[in-house]
Parts: sequence; structure tokens; C-alpha cells
Amino acid sequence: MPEETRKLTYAQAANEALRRALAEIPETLLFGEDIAIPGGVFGVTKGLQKSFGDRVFDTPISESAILGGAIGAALVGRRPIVEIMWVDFSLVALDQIVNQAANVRYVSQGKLTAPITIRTQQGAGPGSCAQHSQSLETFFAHVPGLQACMPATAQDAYDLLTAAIHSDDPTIVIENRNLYHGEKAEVRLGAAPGPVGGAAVRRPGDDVTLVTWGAMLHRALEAADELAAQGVSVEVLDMRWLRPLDTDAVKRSVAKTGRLVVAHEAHRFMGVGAEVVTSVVESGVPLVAPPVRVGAPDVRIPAAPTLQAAVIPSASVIVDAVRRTVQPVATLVQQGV
Amino acid sequence: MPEETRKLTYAQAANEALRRALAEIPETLLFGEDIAIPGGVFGVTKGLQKSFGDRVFDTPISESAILGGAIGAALVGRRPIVEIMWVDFSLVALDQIVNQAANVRYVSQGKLTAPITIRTQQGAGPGSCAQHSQSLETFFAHVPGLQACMPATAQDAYDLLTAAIHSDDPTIVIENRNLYHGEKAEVRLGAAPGPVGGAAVRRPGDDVTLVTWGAMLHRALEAADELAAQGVSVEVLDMRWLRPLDTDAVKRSVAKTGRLVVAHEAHRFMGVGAEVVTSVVESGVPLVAPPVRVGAPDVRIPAAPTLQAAVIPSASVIVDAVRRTVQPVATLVQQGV
Amino acid sequence: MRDRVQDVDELARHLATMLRIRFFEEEIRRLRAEGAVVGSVHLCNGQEAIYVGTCAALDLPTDVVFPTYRGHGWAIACGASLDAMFGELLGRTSGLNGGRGGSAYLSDPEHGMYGENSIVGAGAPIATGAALASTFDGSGRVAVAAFGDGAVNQGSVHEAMNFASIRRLPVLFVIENNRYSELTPTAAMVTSDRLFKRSSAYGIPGVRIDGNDVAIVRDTVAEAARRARAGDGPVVIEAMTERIVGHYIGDVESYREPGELDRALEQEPIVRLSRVLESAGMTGDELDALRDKVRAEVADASARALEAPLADPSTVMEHLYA
Amino acid sequence: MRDRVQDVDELARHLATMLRIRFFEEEIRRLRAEGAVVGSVHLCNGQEAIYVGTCAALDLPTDVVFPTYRGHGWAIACGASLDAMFGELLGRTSGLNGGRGGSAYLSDPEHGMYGENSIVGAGAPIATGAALASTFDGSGRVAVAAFGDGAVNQGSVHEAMNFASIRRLPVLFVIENNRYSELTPTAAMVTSDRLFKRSSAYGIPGVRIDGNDVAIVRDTVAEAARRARAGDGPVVIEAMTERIVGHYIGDVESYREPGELDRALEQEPIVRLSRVLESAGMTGDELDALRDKVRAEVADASARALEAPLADPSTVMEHLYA
Ligand SMILES: Cc1ncc(C[n+]2csc(CCOP(=O)(O)OP(=O)(O)O)c2C)c(N)n1
Ligand SMILES: Cc1ncc(C[n+]2csc(CCOP(=O)(O)OP(=O)(O)O)c2C)c(N)n1
Ligand SMILES: [Mg+2]
Ligand SMILES: [Mg+2]
Repeated sequence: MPEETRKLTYAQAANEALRRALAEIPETLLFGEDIAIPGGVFGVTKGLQKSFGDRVFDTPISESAILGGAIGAALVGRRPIVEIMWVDFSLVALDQIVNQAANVRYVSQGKLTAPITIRTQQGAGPGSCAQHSQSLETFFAHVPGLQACMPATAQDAYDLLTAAIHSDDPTIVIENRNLYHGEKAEVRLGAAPGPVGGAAVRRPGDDVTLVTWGAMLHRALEAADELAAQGVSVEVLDMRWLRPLDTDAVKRSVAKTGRLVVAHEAHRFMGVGAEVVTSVVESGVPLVAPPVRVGAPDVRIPAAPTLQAAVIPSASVIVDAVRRTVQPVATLVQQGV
Repeated sequence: MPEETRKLTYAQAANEALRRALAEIPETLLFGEDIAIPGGVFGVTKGLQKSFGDRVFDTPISESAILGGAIGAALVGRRPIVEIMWVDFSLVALDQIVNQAANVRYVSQGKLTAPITIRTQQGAGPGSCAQHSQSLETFFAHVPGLQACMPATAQDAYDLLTAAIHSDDPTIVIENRNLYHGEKAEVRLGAAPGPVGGAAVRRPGDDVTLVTWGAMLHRALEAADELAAQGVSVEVLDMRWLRPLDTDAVKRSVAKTGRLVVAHEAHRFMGVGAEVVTSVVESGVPLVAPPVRVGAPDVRIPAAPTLQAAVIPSASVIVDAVRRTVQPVATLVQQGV
Repeated sequence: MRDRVQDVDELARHLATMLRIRFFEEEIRRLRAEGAVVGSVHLCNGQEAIYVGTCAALDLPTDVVFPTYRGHGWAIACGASLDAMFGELLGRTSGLNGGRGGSAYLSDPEHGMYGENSIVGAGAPIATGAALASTFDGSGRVAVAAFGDGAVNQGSVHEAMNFASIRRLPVLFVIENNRYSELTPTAAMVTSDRLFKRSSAYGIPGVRIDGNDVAIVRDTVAEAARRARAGDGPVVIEAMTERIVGHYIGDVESYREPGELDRALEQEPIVRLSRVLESAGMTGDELDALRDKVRAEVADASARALEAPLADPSTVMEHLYA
Repeated sequence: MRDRVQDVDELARHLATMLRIRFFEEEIRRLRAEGAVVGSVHLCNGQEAIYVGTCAALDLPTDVVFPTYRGHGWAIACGASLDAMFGELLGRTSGLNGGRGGSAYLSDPEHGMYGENSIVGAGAPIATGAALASTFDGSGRVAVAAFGDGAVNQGSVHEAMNFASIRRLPVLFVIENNRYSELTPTAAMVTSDRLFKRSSAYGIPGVRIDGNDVAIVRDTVAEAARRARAGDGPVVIEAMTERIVGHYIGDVESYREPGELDRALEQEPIVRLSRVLESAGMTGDELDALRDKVRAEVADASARALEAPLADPSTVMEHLYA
């Protein structure tokens, strides 16, 4: 496919990645609920059924059949791309992802493989109910055999999905519906598929390393702007992939800044932030202040906007977290030996 | 029920807790696959159907119906205790635990409650396949609204299950089948139900804090013995509950020892060990050496004993981990500010 | 045979409840357009007879219902306060759940409405559990699991029906068959669209009824509930209806056939029942008066709800655990 | 009508394969008692005719089978090497999966055996997916999803059957009905124990056959496969059989009725087929010779497997990702 650059929304970029894969890889199939004739409840798959016919089809509301069907087709040579409309719905069929797809290659010593791509989306939005608001990347990051990413930009909506489809292992691409129809951005199309894994420095800085991913990136960048105005230079690292997790990139940055803040929309307790912090601390990279995690507190996600605003981390919550790492701390966090 | 002490296996202790609950709490029901007439595939529920009749019954192989049935019965006043035979099987019906049970009280502002107890068991054992060997406490620890514990002793098999049944919120008790039929121990029966949460110091020590839970406790105690012989005094902390997680107990111990090792059978990456380490570090309790995590590496769990032995942490792996924290480290882990 | 006059009075009450639901939904649509209500909202216009007929046949709140995200009509038919309903969708402290549930996950147990469910099929095993409790607590409770035609393909519905059948539980599986699974015709997602027949796999009786005729729904559910209470087990009731609005507010409904909606509008339950009542002697003026009365009731409730304070963030950490 | 003589030769080959499975399982039982094989093991004694009859009717490895943890017989019927089978259960480098799968999760795709599955019902949607691929790759592949009578109550089986039916996929759902879900009689877990009838909910043809008659299984599967290849969609085949051993090694089988096993032993497929072959003219000596030959073959494979090195821990990190 010839390289070109076009102004696209995040949803359009994902659509372009799917269109390219269906055009370039004859083994690809695309199926899920309402994704073919309706073009997806968010319009991400619009037009693909028209262009590619029966390789793009609608399914019953049967997540186990969708995921198991993808695995079985992959075992015999197809490269299915399926949609789970909301990440919350993956919990009715998590067996197929964790007990089935993740085991295929390892247990068969590579005789069998399951090159499937699972597209889903997550996150809270004003009015969204507790069963449509969770951020569940922890569940996938914890499972060896899976790969998981959370594109935050239109370019990554295209690049990470393309990398996922070309990967020979089961990969879950967790999009965010709040990003789908935002501002258009220049998106480079047609480049060679990138690797699986790798973080990106979205904003260089010297004082504090701010690690984030998914929709939270944009709140992190807002926070970094505000902090710059206050004279605090923040390096914003977008992890992009949660499995594999590019902890080297985090350590490199923290080695420079000595301060670490991790911000995600998922619940703080057992969120991937804990893994980021621990990977730095156990590596011995020195921290001059206790690391701080930003995430949803221990509640379910309420629907009312005023309540959601109180639990979903905002830019100002991130600002406060960063400030805590730069204010001199009374206790020495760690004495050298 | 009168207090008494009896010599019981872990499985018998769990059976006594169920027997007592069925006798003392008329609202309790006990159901699951093969648990009534057969008495459970591990014999844990033996004799209960005889004693309590139809309140104890066998179900189809329908985990969504078992868990959903428990929730529905709880919503209208029952106190169901259900068994999911292996924690791996919870993944065919995780929706009922995470999207349903966990939301009930919070979303209804306490107008509805789901006092259900889910008994399950996990862990690897020589020959056990990758779909019957996982340790999945991370999945439950991450979910606000749930409570999760992992009894490691016969006494806790009784006490934690009793606390879970008396709790008014959904609680998962993750037992370990390798502990069921081990040596008998003195078990105090009939005491007032304890609280939900709270770690236990299983062995006091001064040099290193070794945090663990579940079957791994016994390997941790072995390691502590060996280390004592080498002149290293290890404090072994059994978390017992993963949600709520008694991080204060960890901090108290680390404040004394300045060194932290966490050992669990679950995968290291995104295991609950990451939360334990992070909770200490973000609290600012000083560490004199980088903390170390012991857990399964990034593989699926293979069946062959020689392979399983290479991935399931042993006492000697724990010994090495602890030694790493007491050997003087070259890099200062953290400078004071 | 019911006394005809008495039945007419009852049908008039049913019409009032259906109008209450319809006007509520219309007001929600207006509030959503204004931005006072936010997020995804599933209206139930056209399906009101199922809710009103079913609840009329139940003994709430001893009996309990477990609907879906398309549940505003169920809540109102159960007797939920309009003020609390508006409050919930408007995210006010006055909401049924203080704004925590929202449009798609609200509950009102005091009135036997045990909660919407936004996971397709998930309510079926939960309702089955409430029926399981009936076999132990002597309450005589009947539980209703309500879900759509698309939900029949979800594993949890299958497990619930089998579980209910072997224990002969007093649970009614009410399929609100509006012929669409969101944006996809359900006929394309099943080999036979006579969904009530799936019950035979479990030895459960299944019936298909006109779900736009409130009296037929009421009488069918009454008989099924009597049977269930007598210990004869579950029943599957496939109530045929039409959703005369989009799947959610904003749905462009490009999946509709030309003329499809116009036909549906002639058969929708409020039009149908109004015709019945007219032929039973109710005058156009009486019907208009009823309509105006209910419309005013709904408008007042909406106005009051808009006065209530927004949900208070300082309470957001409450009620996670006992 | 098949040529009778040819059929007798073929039946003799089927008997040899059934004996190979039986002696393998008996040897595994011995090795387990000795402690050379560890962990939970599910033997398939008594159900061999289903595996041998089905595989005889398939075109492996173009066609593919997806069995359960009770899958040793399936693997051997597909043509898996006995050395590699023993090696897998003994945790040797020589194992089919180098010891990674073990008794309950082994696979041998070269022979069309696409893997045991230790999650009840989970293989059904996966087999359906392999059949889905057939509708795109022109392979003519038929996929077989094999599972037990207890698995029919699992949601994933329901979803797979509906999914397969609407796309008319070439997948055969073979129910190995041994009347027990582990330690519980399945009859108590379903309202009707005529499980093949569940297919009607999906508009799929369903048949119940004598699963202990290898020729009936073979011919039924052959016809169903022909139909499926022709694009006529899935079939549910309920093969009635008896597990003449415990659910797993160590099962005390207290759930058995008195005399139940003795009756089963008279109808088990090897006894049945031996009788058939005798009446077809095979002599007792010929049968004994066959038995001895296969027994020796199995014993030799076991001995060789015990010589093979144990799985090498230094390889344990390999093959997680491409
Ligand atoms: C498990 C699950 N899968 C998918 C969805 C997304 N979804 C919400 S409504 C819906 C269609 C349901 O159709 P039907 O059951 O007919 O109910 P209706 O909306 O017509 O009332 C879908 C697919 C969901 N909420 N839960
Ligand atoms: C989802 C799930 N639930 C429960 C189990 C535990 N289990 C293993 S075998 C079995 C019984 C299966 O019975 P059936 O389907 O008749 O197969 P059979 O063992 O008789 O061959 C059960 C309940 C499991 N492996 N997976
Ligand atoms: Mg519908
Ligand atoms: Mg069986």
C-alpha cells in the first residue's frame, strides 16, 4: 500500500487500519455484533462489509462464540479480527481469551498458533453505567500469552491495530469511545507494520516522569502544560502497550528525573500503575521522592456526571500528584546502604 | 455453637465451617457441581447434604447460572454459598462476579445487597494442565465491591470461610487443593466469626519482611528456617486477605526490617506482589535495598513435573530472593532529598 | 370471564400507566436533546403493553422483575415514582439510586423492580436465583426475567432456563421481541425466529403472544404466574412488539424497511388500547382528559426533578461495603 | 450397501484401534498407580467406538476434531503416535507437546487432533471457528466438536450451536453421552435426557445413536460429514455409551447403581465388536492374536517412552510468543 498522510479522526484511523488489513491480508476476517451492515455502533467499521463482502459479517450476541470462533478459525490459518463492543462484555467470555487463546502457542510448543485481534473499547463517560464504564487492562496485562495495547492518538489507533493484526499472537486492542470522534489529526497510512510493544515520549521533561496510556494521555498532557507554567518540567511517557510493557523506557526516564507519577483511569488498587512503580523500584533506579499513582478510587463507577467527575482522574488531580513528588518530603524515602 | 478444638485437615476445617453456617444461619444455601450427593470432588462438602437436605444441592455445569442464581437468591434474603470447582472456571462466568455481584450494594446505595460466598480453589500441582493451574487472585483483588481471601492453614480454612459467610458482601474464598488433605492440625471451632481482612505474622523476624499468602506460606516458612540457619532473621507475614489488603501490617514490618520480599504463586507480572511493593514505597517507609518479587514467570503453566518445578516458586527461590535483599547493593536505591 | 365494566376501568388504568411511560420517555428525549440528560439512553416506546400487562398480573413487590437497560417502562409499571425516575436520569440526589445507576442500570426494589441490567442476558440467571429463593422462604414469590429477542443467543439465558427447568422454579422468561438486536434484525441471527420454541429444549412451556395487547399480556402472565406459584415451574413468554423509536437516542435506524415504522405506529399499544376503550364506550373527550392529566403529571415531575440538587460528590465513597 | 467382506476387514482394523486405546488406558492406569504418571487422569474405557467410528468417517487431518480432557482415545483414533502419547503423559521431551499439555490438554494437529480442552464446553465454539474457516478457505474441512452429556448445559455450547446453525457451518457436535457429569447423573441436571433434541432449538438435525457400535457411529458421522461438506450445515449426534471406569483415576464411583457396571461391561464396544467379528467368521485364535499384537505394541511404546528423557526445564521459557 502506498504511503500517504490524511487528516482523520481516531475512529477513521482505526477504520483505515482494518480496511488495509482486509485488502492486504486475504486470511483476515472481521466479525462481531453490528459491525458489518450497521458499520459498528460507533461507526468504526463503516463501509468495510460493502468493500469486502462476506469476510465482514454480523454475529449473534454470543461473545463466547465470537471469541471461540476467532480462535478456531485462527488455528486453521485464518487471521480473524473480532470486536467485543465494550470491554465489560469480555467478562462473559473471558475463558476464551485467557484459558484458550493465551495457551495455544505455548502448550503446543508452537505447533498451533492463534493470531487473533480483539478490538474493544472502554472507559467512563458522563451518564455511562457501572457495567459500561470499567477500565480492565489489568485483566489482560496479567496474562502471559496475550498482548494488549491502548492507543491514545489517531496515529496509534492505526499503527497499534495494524501491528496487532500482523502479530502472530492473540492481541487485544483497547480503544476508547471518547476518542473516536474527536478532532482530526494527520495520520500516516501505509507504512510497514510496526513492532508489538514500545512506549513513546509524548513530551520531554526533566523534573518528573509522568507515565500514562489511553485516553488519560490527554489529561496528562494538559497537566504537564499547567505544571510547566508553574515551573515544573514533566516528561510524559505514553506506554501504548501494557503487555509487553516497556519498563526500560520508564527506567530511562526516571533515571533522569528521579520522580515518578503513574496515571490511569483504571482502579488504582492492582492497576497497571502498581507494576510500573514496582518495576522501577525493584530495578534500583533511585527515586528522590515517593512515587505517586493516580487512578480511580475504590468505588464502582457511578453514572451521574457529578459523581463520575469525583472518581475519574482529571488533569488537576494529576497536577496535584506531580506536585506531591516535587515538594520536599519530610521522611527520607530510602536511605542508601 | 460451643467452642471446641479438634484435629482436622484443611478440607475438614472448611467442611466444619460450612456445617456450622448451615446449622446456625437458616438463610444459607450450598450449591455447586458435585457438591451435594457426591460431597465434592475433593470431599470438602461431604455429609452436608445428608445433614441439611435440599438446602445443599448439585447443579448443572453452568457457572453463570450458579453465580447468577446465588446473586438473585441473595438479593431477596438468602445467604448462598456456592462452589466454583477450579478458579480457572470462574472465567466462563466472570461477568456475574465483576459486573453483577460487585455492583449491587454500591449502585443501589445499599438498598440491595449480595451476601454471597464463592468457594473455589487454585494452584498448580504436578501433572495439572494449563487450564487447571492458574492463580488468579489479581482478578478479584482489582475489583472494588468484592472481598477475597486465600486461607493457608486449617484454622484459616475455617475462620476465613466463616468470616466470608457472615459478611454482607460478595466474598471469594480461594482455597488450595494441595492443602486439603495434608497433616491434621488443632483447629478452634465455634468462636465468634472474625472480621474480614487482617494479615497474620506467622514468624517474627528483624532483618527482612517476607510477605506471602495461600499455599506459598509453607514454602516461605521453609525458606525462613533455612535463612535463620544462615543467620538471616525473616519476618513472615501471611496476608490472608487480598481485598481488603492489610498494607498497614506490611508497612509496620518493613519499618522495622527495611527490606521487603513478596512471594506468590501467581504470575509475577501484575501479581498482587506489585500492589504490596507499591503500597510500601508510595507510603515513604524507607527501604534499604530494592524490594524483590517472587512469582511465576511469563509462561503458561506446563503439566510436566520437571517443567512445573521450573516455574512454580520453591522455598529455595524464596531463599535466593531474600538473600538478594541482604547482600549490600552497589547502587543506592534511593538518595534522601 | 372477567366482568366487562370492571375490565374497562382496569384497561383505562392500564392506558394511564402506558401513557405515563410514553410521556416519560418523550420528556427524557427532550431533556437529552437539551443536554440535561447525558449518556446513552434506550427508550421503550411501543413496548409499554408488555410492562403494564405483566406488572398488572403480578403481586409486587413480593414478586420481582429483572429487566434490561431498556427498563424505564418496567420501573414505572412497577410503581416507581416519576420524580425519582427523572431524578435518576438527571443525576440528582433525588434519583432512585441517587444518580448512581443512571438510565441503564437503575433499580427500585421497594416496588419489586430489582434492577435493570446492561449486560445482555445476565438478568436471566439472577431472576432464576430470586425464584430459587422462593422454594425456601415460603414467600410465594414469582420472578420475571425480561430480555430482548437478541438475548436468547447469550449463554447465560440458556443456563438459566435449564437451571430453572430442573428445579421447577417460579420464574417467567419474558422475551420482548421487537425483532432487532440493537441495529441487526434478529431473524438473521437465529435459524427459527419463533423464539418461544427454544423453551422445548428445556421442557418448559413456551407461548408467543401479541405483546401490544395489554390484556393478553396481563392474562398470559397471570396464568403463567399461577402455574409457577403452584410449583409447575417456569414459562417462556415471547411477547411480539415493535420498538417505534431507535435502539438508543441518536440511532439513525437505517436498518428499517420503508413503511415499517408507519405500520408499527398503527399497531402500537397505546393506539390499540385507545381504540378498544373507545369502542367500549369511552369518549374522545374522556381519552383526551386522561392524556392531558397524565401529561401534566409527567411534566410536573420533570420540573420538580430539575429543581433537585445534583448528586453530591462528597457521598461518592459511600456504600461500597457494609 | 458396503461390501460385506471389505467391511469385516475394516471392522477388524477398528477393533485393533479400539484395543490400542483400551490397552493404552490400562497401561496409563498402571503407570499412574506406580507414580510414573501424576495428576488427574480421565480414562475413556468403554467409549472407544465413538472415537474410532468418527475418525474412520473423517478425512484427517483436513478434517479436525476438538475433544475434551477425556481425549486419549480421540488422539489415538486420529493416529497419534503411542510413543508420543505415553511421552506426553509421562512428562517426557518425546511427548506430543513435550509434556506441556499433559493428560488433559494435549494436541496433535498433524493428525487432525486440534487439542483436548479442560474447560467444559469451550471446545464447541472453537470447533465452530474451524468450520467457519472452511467457508472461506475452500478446504472442504469438517470440524468435530466432541463433548460430554454434562457439557450441554454450558452456555458456550448453546452459543456455538446457534452460531453454527445460522451460518450453516460444517461442524458436527458429537455428544459422548455416558450419562454422568463427573459424579452426578446427567438425567438429574436436564428435564429431558434426550439431549439430541436440543438441536431443534437451532434448527439443526439431531440424532441419537448407539455409540458403542463402531459401524453405526462411522456411518452416521460419514453421512453427517457429507451433508456438512455439501453446505447443509451442522448436525448434533448424541452417541449413547457407558464409561466403564471412574470419571478420573481414583474415582470411587459410589454413584453407580448395583449391577450397572456389569450390564455395561456386556455392551461395551470391544466385547460387542468381537462378537460381531466372530459371527462374521473371525476365529477366537485370530482375535486373540490381534489382541496380543496390539498389547505388545502398546507395551513396547510404554517401555520406549520410559526411556526418553524427562522434559527439559531449560526449555520452559520457549514458545510463549512468536
Ligand atoms: C453481553 C453483552 N453483549 C453485547 C452488549 C451490547 N448490546 C446492548 S443492547 C444489545 C442488543 C440487545 O438486543 P435485544 O436483546 O433484542 O434487546 P433490545 O435492545 O431489542 O430491547 C447489544 C448487543 C451487551 N450490553 N452485553
Ligand atoms: C467450565 C467448567 N466447569 C466445570 C468443570 C469441571 N468438570 C470437569 S469434567 C466435568 C464433568 C463433565 O461431564 P460430561 O460433559 O458429561 O463429560 P464426561 O466427563 O462425562 O466425559 C466437570 C464438571 C470444567 N472442567 N469446566
Ligand atoms: Mg430486540
Ligand atoms: Mg458424561
